[in-house]
Amino acid sequence: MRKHQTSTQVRYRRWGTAGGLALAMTLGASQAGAWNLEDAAAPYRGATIRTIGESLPPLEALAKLKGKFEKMTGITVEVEMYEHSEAVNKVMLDLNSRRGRYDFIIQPHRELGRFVENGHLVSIKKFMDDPKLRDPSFQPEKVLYPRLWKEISWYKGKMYGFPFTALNMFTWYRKDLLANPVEKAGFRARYGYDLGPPQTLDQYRDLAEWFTRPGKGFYGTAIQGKRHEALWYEWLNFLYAYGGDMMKTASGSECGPIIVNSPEAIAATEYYKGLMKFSPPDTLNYFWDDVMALMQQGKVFELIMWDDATYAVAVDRNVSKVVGKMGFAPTPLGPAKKRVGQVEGWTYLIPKYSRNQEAAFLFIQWMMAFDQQLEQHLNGGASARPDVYADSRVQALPYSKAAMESNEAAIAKPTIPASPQLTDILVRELSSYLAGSKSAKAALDTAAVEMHDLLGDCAPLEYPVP
Amino acid sequence: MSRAWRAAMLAALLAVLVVALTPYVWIILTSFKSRLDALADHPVWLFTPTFAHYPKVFIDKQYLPLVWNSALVASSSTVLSLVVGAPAAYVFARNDFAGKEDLFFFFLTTRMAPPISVVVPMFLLFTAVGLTDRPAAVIIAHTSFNLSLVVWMMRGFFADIPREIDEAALMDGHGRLGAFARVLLPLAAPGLAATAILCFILSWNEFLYAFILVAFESRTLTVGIPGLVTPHGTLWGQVAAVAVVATLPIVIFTMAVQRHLVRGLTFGAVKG
Amino acid sequence: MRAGGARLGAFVDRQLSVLFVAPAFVVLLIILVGPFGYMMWTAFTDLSFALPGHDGNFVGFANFRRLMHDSFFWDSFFLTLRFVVAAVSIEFLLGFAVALLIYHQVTRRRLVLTALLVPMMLAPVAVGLIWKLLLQGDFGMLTYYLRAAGLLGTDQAVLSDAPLVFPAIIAIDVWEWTPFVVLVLLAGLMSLPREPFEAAVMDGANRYQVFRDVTLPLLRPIVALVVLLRSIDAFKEFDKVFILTGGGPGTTTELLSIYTYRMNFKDWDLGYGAACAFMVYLVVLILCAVFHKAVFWQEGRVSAPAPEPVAVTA
Amino acid sequence: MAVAFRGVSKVFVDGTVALDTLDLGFETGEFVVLLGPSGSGKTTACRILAGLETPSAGVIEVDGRDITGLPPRERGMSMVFQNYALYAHRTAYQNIAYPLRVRGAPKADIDRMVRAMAEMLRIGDLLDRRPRQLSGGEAQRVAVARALVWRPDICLMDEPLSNLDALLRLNTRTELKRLHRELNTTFVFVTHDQEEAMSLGTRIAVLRDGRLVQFDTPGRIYREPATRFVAEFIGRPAMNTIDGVVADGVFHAGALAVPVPGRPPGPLVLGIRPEDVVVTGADEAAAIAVTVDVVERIEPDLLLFVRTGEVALVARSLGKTTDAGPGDAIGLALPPPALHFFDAATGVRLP
Repeated sequence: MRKHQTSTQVRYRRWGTAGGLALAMTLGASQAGAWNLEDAAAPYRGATIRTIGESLPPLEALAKLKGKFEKMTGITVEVEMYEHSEAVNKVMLDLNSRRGRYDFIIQPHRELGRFVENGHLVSIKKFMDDPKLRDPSFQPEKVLYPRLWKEISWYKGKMYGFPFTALNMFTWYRKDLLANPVEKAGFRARYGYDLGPPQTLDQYRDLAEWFTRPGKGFYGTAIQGKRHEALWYEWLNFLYAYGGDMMKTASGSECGPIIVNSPEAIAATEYYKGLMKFSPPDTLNYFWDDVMALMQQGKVFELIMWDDATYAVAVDRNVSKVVGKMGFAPTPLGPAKKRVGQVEGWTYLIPKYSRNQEAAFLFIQWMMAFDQQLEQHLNGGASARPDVYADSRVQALPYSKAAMESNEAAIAKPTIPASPQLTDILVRELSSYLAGSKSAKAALDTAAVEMHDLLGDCAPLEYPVP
Repeated sequence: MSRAWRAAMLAALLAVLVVALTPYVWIILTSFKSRLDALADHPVWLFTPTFAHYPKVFIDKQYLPLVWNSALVASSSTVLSLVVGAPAAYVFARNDFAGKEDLFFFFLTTRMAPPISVVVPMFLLFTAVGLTDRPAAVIIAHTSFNLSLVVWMMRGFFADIPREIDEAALMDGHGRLGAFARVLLPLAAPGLAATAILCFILSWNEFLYAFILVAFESRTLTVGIPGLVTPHGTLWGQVAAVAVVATLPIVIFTMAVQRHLVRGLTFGAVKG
Repeated sequence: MRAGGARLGAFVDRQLSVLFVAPAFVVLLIILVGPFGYMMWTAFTDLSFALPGHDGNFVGFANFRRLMHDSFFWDSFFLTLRFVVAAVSIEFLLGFAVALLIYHQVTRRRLVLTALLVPMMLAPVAVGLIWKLLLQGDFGMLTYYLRAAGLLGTDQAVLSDAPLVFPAIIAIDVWEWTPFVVLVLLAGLMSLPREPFEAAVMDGANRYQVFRDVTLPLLRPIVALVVLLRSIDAFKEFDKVFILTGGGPGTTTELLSIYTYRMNFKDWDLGYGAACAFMVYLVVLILCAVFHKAVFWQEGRVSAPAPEPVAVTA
Repeated sequence: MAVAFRGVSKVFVDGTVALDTLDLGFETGEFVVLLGPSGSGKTTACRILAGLETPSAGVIEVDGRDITGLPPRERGMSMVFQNYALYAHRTAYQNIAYPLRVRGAPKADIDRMVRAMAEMLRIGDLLDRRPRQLSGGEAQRVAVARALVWRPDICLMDEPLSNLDALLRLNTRTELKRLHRELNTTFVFVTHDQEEAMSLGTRIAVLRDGRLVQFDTPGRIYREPATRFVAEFIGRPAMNTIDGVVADGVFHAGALAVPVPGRPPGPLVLGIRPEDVVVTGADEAAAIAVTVDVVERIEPDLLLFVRTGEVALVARSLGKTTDAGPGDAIGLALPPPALHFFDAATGVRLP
């Protein structure tokens, strides 16, 4: 039987009585100033906590920062870095075998449903309520983007962690080309309006068309058309811009009517495929890695790309030819006429089977503090703290404004247990559509039916398939 | 054979070699290219080499221990497969017993099991007995698929050694075990070498079992490769560096026992 | 019967066959009855790591019924069959040709062979990445030369063009595994006795006839061996195709292994994944059993003289 | 050291009966030859003695001790194989030294014994070679050296000469005899060649269809073959055996009539060795008139293949000459003391 033990049960065992808890809370509230990490960590001195995450700059930054924490607390932190899906698979196996290798895990938030519904996680509320552990100066409800935190680290109204990265996608474009007078004149003549950053999807397409010059090996855009999650992520931007969604729900942890085959979704998908004309020939073999390389090589005008990849294009001269030439903006407005972004992120979580949950919590809490968040962000992270974006060093980054705007407009995506399966279905169908083997409607209808089969009654088809 | 015919054959062979080797040469070159050179839109054959990728991946990213892990796993599973498999192959070659062919076929079927489905149950069972995360887990897993190869190949080698050799060894004062270990095995050495290479290659390069069953600190080089494919770009230089280093031991090993490889595979060269 | 120390030795000698086969048998049995048996059991349950409440309850043949109507599974199935047949037959024909080339090109045989084996020595994961690099549509070296040679349109890229992808992964498999076929066939060629060839030449056979009537029949067991080994492995092909295409575009390269991978490692629908795997295993097993009985073992019997009668007729 | 087969049978898994209750015993120092055609069970008997096969029934005794269950290494026997079974990966020296090494002889002794044995077999200069560099005869000597170097009680040889050419075979035969005399080891020698058997054996065991037919010295086997089979198997050319019927003290076979006084009437097989047949003139009264078919002159031998009616005979005259040619009529005499008689049904020798 997999039932999740409530967090308080564990707590009682630790503190003995409910009275002890109440007392501790009172003390915590009244003596806020007295808390310090060294004392809080004293009981766990000598412990080793292990984590796992995707091999990316923010995790590398964490691995560099942890030394400070280790020195202060005497707790050793081990970090395992894997490729995206490897990191997920390792955790799935660890949790399902209940062996507790990892004391805390850093996982894509879409896995939350699987973890929570199968009872693998501990709600961090009990640590937050524990004055011995909780740093009173850490007020997540105040310092984090509330919506991002709720979507990335909460499930069905319970908190399970904090965002490790709050990722988003926005528009990348070559602002240097926009300033070129020849381009300006030509564009004006052809489209009847001034050349400028893409504000709407129509402009986005016009720009893509205008700058597509295969003879020179230069293309308007590049879509991430490989049969890979990247395709789905990219497509979501257009889906949202058209006012579509996968399901009609208020939050990711809910199940609701399936609207993935709505007219808006079909239109968005057709628009999306329309961009293929302005993409390099190999576009159906691209995922984030490849379009990134294209931009670095200066071979493409605009992309919709990840904020945490921006650094390597906009700042790092070792790998990018276009440093200083890049402009950034939120995704263009579509027929829905409202700013959209997507909630995506990796989140800190604490497995039930961890034997060092308290120490893990202390480390996570420490990592969420401003100094660490800033450091991590500057090293290629994507913090969920608005105050980090307000820092002057962050403001100096060319893409900070676009990232902030996108974060504020972020739309939740499913985190229910079946959500990775939903993704998989859509990736396959979208890929089939892009490859030309079926129409957008047929592909989305197939996806809708399969999603319904998977989710059952909680997800009726809003647009029935004959 | 006419001169033209000979030249044509030589040309064909050369073409085959070029096709076989060019991708590898390219990856060697890539391991010394800067990212901009690696991603240039014209193939770059001449460039200023950078030696940054090797230290970056093996020192900074600490991939060096992975070479040792790979070596440990591959050599242990090879030795284990041979130790367990060669005696069985000998019996299959020498003895007749009811159901022998069926048992032999049973040995082979284990190779047909799809690893993608076997690996999760294997993980759970190994976890239950506390084997997971230890190199032993993946060594056992690799042994399971190499064993059938050993039994299959070594049976042929033993069958080609005349039976009288066993008997001569018995008459010379060995027990059957001694005859096998001291006389038959040395005679089958070329076959053992050939089999060992194939086992080693398979184990060294294997990904799935090695990834699922082994802990981060003892993961093998092959498991480390996908970690270099990041949303921030595939680190081609580092991937290439790892690929080059990963093939080195195998190439060296193969060269070392090259002489035996073909001879060993000739299923009959040991007759003396 | 006799005193102590020798007793163990005597026991070892008497039970040698059992002692020799037992460890291998036990190891394989553990692997089979353990993980493999577990997998087979799973195929009859609803075990899922993703969905709550699917804790491995017995569901009878439900997974198999679902399988029967799963068009994606069957598409993958026939795609895999096509892949195996195409890849293995090309590897075999090409491998045979190259083996003959090397066989007749007497000098430096060893050097040539070692060089030729390089593709086989690379990890399949690395092979996938190398070919991704070569075939990349913008900066791929091979793409560049294919376009320069006019074999590929400037608006085309091998791995993005649905009709090209499947042949491409076959070609890459051929690149990777033909060396293995060459190696084994060359070994076979070198082990053949001279006499039948000389006899055939004396009988007036030309080169082609010698090949058809002598070489091929003599090599039959080895040919069978290499075809069988390659087929089994081709059926399990995963690493490089997954890295190269992920099964796409669409489902054009979704081999069974990739499909099963999705079931197991994306959906974590282990019960259904196990049913798929079980099906695959069954098919491979039947094919191999038929093949084994039909070709390989018959030959083995003939080439290895039955031992016991020999002793009688001395 | 007395060796005894007691009721030894061997039935193979496929049902072939290789040995059928073999009883055979011999003493130390003998040169015993197991002789028989293919399938007679001689090799099986040898291998059972060596311990390479387990009998299906019966026991092997050495000096009265049952050794049936002993592994080969504990039997004090060595063996020379038909194809020599040299270890291809070792030099001749290492091959010869091997049984000593396995048996834990001190290094110095090994070297001395190997060299002595190599000297005895005249292969002292071949010791560094590997088996593939040796000729058939040389390899054979190495195999023999390996079998004898550690002075086993019994040395078994399974058709060791059959892969050698004729001359080498003759030389090796003499060599083996010399070795046997010098070493005083018991030799058990398996062959299908009666000439080898006759020249080598102190005693010959003739086997047929898994049964022992006769076990005796070469002389007695030649002079008093126990059965018609032995009579025909031993001696070249083979003994003349004629199926006929006795009536009134005379043996009749077609046109042939031989007086056999005292023989009871009925079917009988009459045998006579070719050299016992006396050639006379055609006109002599007592002679049997025959026609010459073929004359073979293998100096100093002379073989006359003759016939009378349906009956064919071979006569062998040593050192004599004759003018007779094909088609000539000559006379033969069959001296009564030289006649052998066998039961027509069982083939057993009759007194």
